[in-house]
Amino acid sequence: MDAYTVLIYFLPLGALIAGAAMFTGNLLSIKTKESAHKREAYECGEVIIGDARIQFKVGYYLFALLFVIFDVESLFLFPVARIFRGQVASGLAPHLLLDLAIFVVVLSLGLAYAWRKGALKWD
Amino acid sequence: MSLYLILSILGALVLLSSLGRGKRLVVPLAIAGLLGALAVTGMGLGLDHPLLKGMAEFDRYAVLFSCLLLVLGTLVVLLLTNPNERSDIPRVEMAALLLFSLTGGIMMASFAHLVMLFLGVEILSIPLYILAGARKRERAGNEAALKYFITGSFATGFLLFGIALIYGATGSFSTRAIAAWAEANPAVFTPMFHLGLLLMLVGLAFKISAAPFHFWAPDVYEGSPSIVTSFMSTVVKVAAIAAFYRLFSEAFPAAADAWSWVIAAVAALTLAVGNLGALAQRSFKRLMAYSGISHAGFLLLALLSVGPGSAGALWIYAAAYSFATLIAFVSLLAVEAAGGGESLEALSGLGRRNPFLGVCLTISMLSLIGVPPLAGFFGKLFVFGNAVSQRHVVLVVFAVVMSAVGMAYYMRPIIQTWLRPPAGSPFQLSTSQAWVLGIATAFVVLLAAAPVWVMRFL
Amino acid sequence: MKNLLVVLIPLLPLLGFAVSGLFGKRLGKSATGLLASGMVLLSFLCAAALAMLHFRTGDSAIVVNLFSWIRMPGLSIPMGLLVDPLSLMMVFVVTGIGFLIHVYSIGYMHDDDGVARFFSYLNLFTFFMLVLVLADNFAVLFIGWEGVGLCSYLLIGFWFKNHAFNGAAVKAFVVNRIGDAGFLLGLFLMAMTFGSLSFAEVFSRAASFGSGAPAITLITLFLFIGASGKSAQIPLYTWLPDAMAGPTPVSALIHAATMVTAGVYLVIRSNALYALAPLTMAIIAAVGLATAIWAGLIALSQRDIKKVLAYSTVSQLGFMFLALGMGAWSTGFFHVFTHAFFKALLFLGAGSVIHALSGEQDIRRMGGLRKALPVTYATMLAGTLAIAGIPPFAGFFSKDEIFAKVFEHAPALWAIALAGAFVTSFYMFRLFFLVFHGEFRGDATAKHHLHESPKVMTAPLVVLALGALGAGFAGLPEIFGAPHWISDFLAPVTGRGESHLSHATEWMLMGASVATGLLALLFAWVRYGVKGRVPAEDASVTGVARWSLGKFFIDELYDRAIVKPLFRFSAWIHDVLDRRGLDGAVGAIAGISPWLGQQVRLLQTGNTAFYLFAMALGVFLILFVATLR
Amino acid sequence: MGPITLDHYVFLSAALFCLGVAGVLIRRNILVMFMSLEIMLNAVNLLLGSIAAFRGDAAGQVFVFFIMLVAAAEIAVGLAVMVMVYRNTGSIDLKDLSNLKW
Repeated sequence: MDAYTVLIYFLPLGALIAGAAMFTGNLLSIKTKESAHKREAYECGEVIIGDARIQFKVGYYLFALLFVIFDVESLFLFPVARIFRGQVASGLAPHLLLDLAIFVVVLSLGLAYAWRKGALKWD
Repeated sequence: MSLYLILSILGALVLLSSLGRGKRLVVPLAIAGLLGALAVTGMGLGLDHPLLKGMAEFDRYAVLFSCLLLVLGTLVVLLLTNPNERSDIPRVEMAALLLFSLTGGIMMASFAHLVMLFLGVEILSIPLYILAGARKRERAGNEAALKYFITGSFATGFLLFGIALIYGATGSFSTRAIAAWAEANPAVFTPMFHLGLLLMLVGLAFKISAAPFHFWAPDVYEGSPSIVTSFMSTVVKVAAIAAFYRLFSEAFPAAADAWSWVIAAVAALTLAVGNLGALAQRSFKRLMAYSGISHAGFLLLALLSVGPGSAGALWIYAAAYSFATLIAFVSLLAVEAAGGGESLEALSGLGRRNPFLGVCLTISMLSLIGVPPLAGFFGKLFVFGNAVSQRHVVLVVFAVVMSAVGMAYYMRPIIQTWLRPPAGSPFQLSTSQAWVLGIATAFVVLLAAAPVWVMRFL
Repeated sequence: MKNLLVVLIPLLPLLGFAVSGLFGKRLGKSATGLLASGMVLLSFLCAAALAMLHFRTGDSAIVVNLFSWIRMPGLSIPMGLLVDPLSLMMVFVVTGIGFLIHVYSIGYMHDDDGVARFFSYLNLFTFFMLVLVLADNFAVLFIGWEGVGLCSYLLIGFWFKNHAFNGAAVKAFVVNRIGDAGFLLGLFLMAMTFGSLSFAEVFSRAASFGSGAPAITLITLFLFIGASGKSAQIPLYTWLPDAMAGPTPVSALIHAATMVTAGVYLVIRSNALYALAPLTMAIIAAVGLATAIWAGLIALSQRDIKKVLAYSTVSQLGFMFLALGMGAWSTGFFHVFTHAFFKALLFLGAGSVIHALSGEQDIRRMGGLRKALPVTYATMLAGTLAIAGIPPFAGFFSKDEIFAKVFEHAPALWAIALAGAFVTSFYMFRLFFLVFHGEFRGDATAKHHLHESPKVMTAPLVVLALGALGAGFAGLPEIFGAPHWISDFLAPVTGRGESHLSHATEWMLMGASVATGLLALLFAWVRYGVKGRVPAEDASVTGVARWSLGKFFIDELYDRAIVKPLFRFSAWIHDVLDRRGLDGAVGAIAGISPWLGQQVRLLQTGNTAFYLFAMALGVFLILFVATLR
Repeated sequence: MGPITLDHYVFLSAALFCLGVAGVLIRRNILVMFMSLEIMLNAVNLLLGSIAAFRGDAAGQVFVFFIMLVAAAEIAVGLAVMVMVYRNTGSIDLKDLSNLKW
């Protein structure tokens, strides 16, 4: 039995279990009329306060955007980590460190720019 | 030190200097830097040296196109110093963004590896998405930026998928390795290779605004500030066609059967759409957008006839087109600054309001028509000549007829300039505008002497 | 010395253009006019000096290479000027008649604001025309070719000041550019076939191809497409009548005497190629004859004095091409030469009439002007007699020579051409009698205003009238025993055409064509001179009721059997075929392209979703077709 | 059923790519369109990654890094543009932005 055959068994089985759960729930539960309360989001029984769809401050997006970019930049550190041991063994560690330093400096220049432009101020 | 480094450091310097004092010196600094870069490139330093472990190569083709891009970029940055220029982004930042974009363009002219092509395309485009919307509070600018962004990213998606498929088929991103693979397997192009080739073609066709991937161009050109539009219609188009030609002549010459028919069809459609569309325009800016589309069609003809001399023909055509187009946009900027709008009527009596501008604009339009002995004529001569020698006679006949249609709309600015009563009082050009006009016009006139030199250099 | 003179010929008008363009405002109206005319006169004198210095000794050509223009492997094009008998004659026509028209314009444009601009354009035109005729290779010729086109558009649009740039002008551009496209393709093919564009090299290399070689036939056909665009031949003639919107001196200079003959010049210049392409020659003859008849028929019913002359120009150009189609190069040129005189004269005379009537161009509002405009009357008479081919006026000799050549090659065509000559003579005398005889038909204020034009305008008329009278003697028929001066002079370029007709036949042909001209004169005289008919009546059917038997029975018979049907036919051609048919068909690209442009424009909906969809559709189509292949 | 081959990955990523294209074409909400664009790019990433894995060649995987990085920068600009548009027009529906035309 290879990987796909399992899938064929699982699909109907999964559907059956989920369907059965909903069906028994429907049998057992108490029926109430439609009401505003019933259509509310379920927050563990607490009465909800306000709408879930609120506007965020635009500053939030700025933070998010900056975070995403700098976060993704760090991707480039992974390949370096992968070859680090080999480079050190062949005595190229200083070169590598220098390259990394330049990379980080460029990144921090970007951050400094954003900072000076006031992108990091919350209000 | 490579051109990439010079330009990106220059861009970063300009950007960071916007934080400190002495902003006034920044743009002159950028121009000086660009001229230095031009000198370095023009002297052929670093010629034929593989860069970045062979991912890029400054061969003669790359040097020639880089010089063209640098000159065009310098002229556009020079225009930025015009005191009347209005935008919501500080001028210094605009200059930095233009420099970054230019770096991308030069990468596109010199890549030898598809990663560099992709990075070039993106570095070229991303600053432009910002610049297109430089006037933040104008809805037209917003719309232009958003349209450019969405259609541009969509096209990038196709380009990337194409690259991935080519990689899957050939196992490499290097143009040489791809060409070697295609040569070694001439008969059995796998569907993967074929599909990848065509998708890459689509992605690049978008960048040069070839039909049916041209729809963004008129809207984006119209909505962006004119100075940004001048950059888009010159530097971006030259970079895109340079990359297009470089890719197809270096990586896929052996697969010509698989793509030449597509280029032929796209070129014909582009010629029709560009020329006919321009005929119906009332705004000079939109007219130039359609003119850009139509010239993309002519440029594709050069691509169709890859062979000895075709790269030179492409360069001459691209240079002739972009200098003439730059003149048109400077005229537009000057007229806008003098209180006119973007309509053709705003050019009325320009010849009497500012004779120098009128003469330059007329020369530019005549060159775009292809009147000898201006540069545009030689562009057409060589491009058509090459295409005829490659037996694309029907397409050339069609192109010639379409350039006949082109005459009808390029004459309209000339008629407005000389035969209509002035739309306003005489006005002065700003110093930078006068310089840019003078230099660009000199190129349009003097490039007539260049063909020999270019052909010999390549 | 000689080289300097050659260079000066085109350079002087260019200088005039620069000066009057830059300083015209400061110089004032009359000074600009004098300067512009003076420059053209000077270049005429240079040409004359050159002729004295050089051509008396019997040498054939001077070549001046200014600089090397394009130099690349396989093709090098010098910027060269060539003076040989053919180009020298053309220079004389361009500068001589051009000078007279410049002088005339001083008076004609006197009240216009844009005088300086006007003269600078005229001088620029003269420069390009001289470049065209002096070129020593096809590329330089093409510069002049495009340049005169450009100036022609600038001058047509001269009075379009406040009108939108309309569809008709777009049409004129596109129609002309179809011709130019043909020319350009011809050039490409030529460069590919012969590896050169210089006249001497192309012609000598062509000789080795032999008669009827497909490459040569194709090249000559393409060049002829170019020629028929510039010289307004079927089917590309429709732009010329529209071009009459420009000032009248422009119509005289560009659209009658010089630019429109550039196509004829091109064919004569390339006679070495055409002689090798019998098929093309046959096509040229057919197109020329058809145009001659066709345009003549349309001219019959025109009411605008300049439109009549415009169609008559198209028709005369047709006769020239007919001659070229017979291989009679010098004959074709002879007609170019005489036509330049009398057609410039007719246009300038018309201009004088229009000037007198303050801009009125409708011949129905003219009449009886001979008393008010005596000089114009007399000179117009000379012009009309010349174009009608009445001896001893210039048109007689050149037309007779064409007819003799046609008769020699194809008697059937001769008969048709003779009918064309009849039509020519008739519509010209119709115009003449309607304008100058009878009673004045305009209103009282116009009548009060009538005046002869100033001397500066009438003097060129008189000179041109002398030309229209005497130019023909430059090419006397062989039977008169005198030397055929034009044919002898051009012999180094065109070769010498031999006539095989007997003297009796020649006398007969001459008699026939004179009789035809006179007969048409007579009919026109009876109809418009004696009976005083006005075109409006002809068109109305009620006129039939007033016919009565017994008055002029023959006249009525002629009227019913020939004239009426002819007029109807003419009106029909004009309305149905010309306006809707041919014009529509030629304008297939021209007319349809604005419409297509509109469609392309509307496709740009502004909706990004549609743009994305179009892109995706494009990708899909490309991939779909790729799988089919 | 045999082992999972490269072809399976190619088809999977092609399907993903088509889904992304379809999303861009169908949806009018700019934000959702951005997401669809990301799906297209991720399809490419998947393809490159799997090709690299099957060929034992790191180049494809490094390319993925570049794509991710550039995509992040690109989408950051895109979101900024969107915020700018929203501030001016109060809408992120593409239909509302069709004033530039003809």
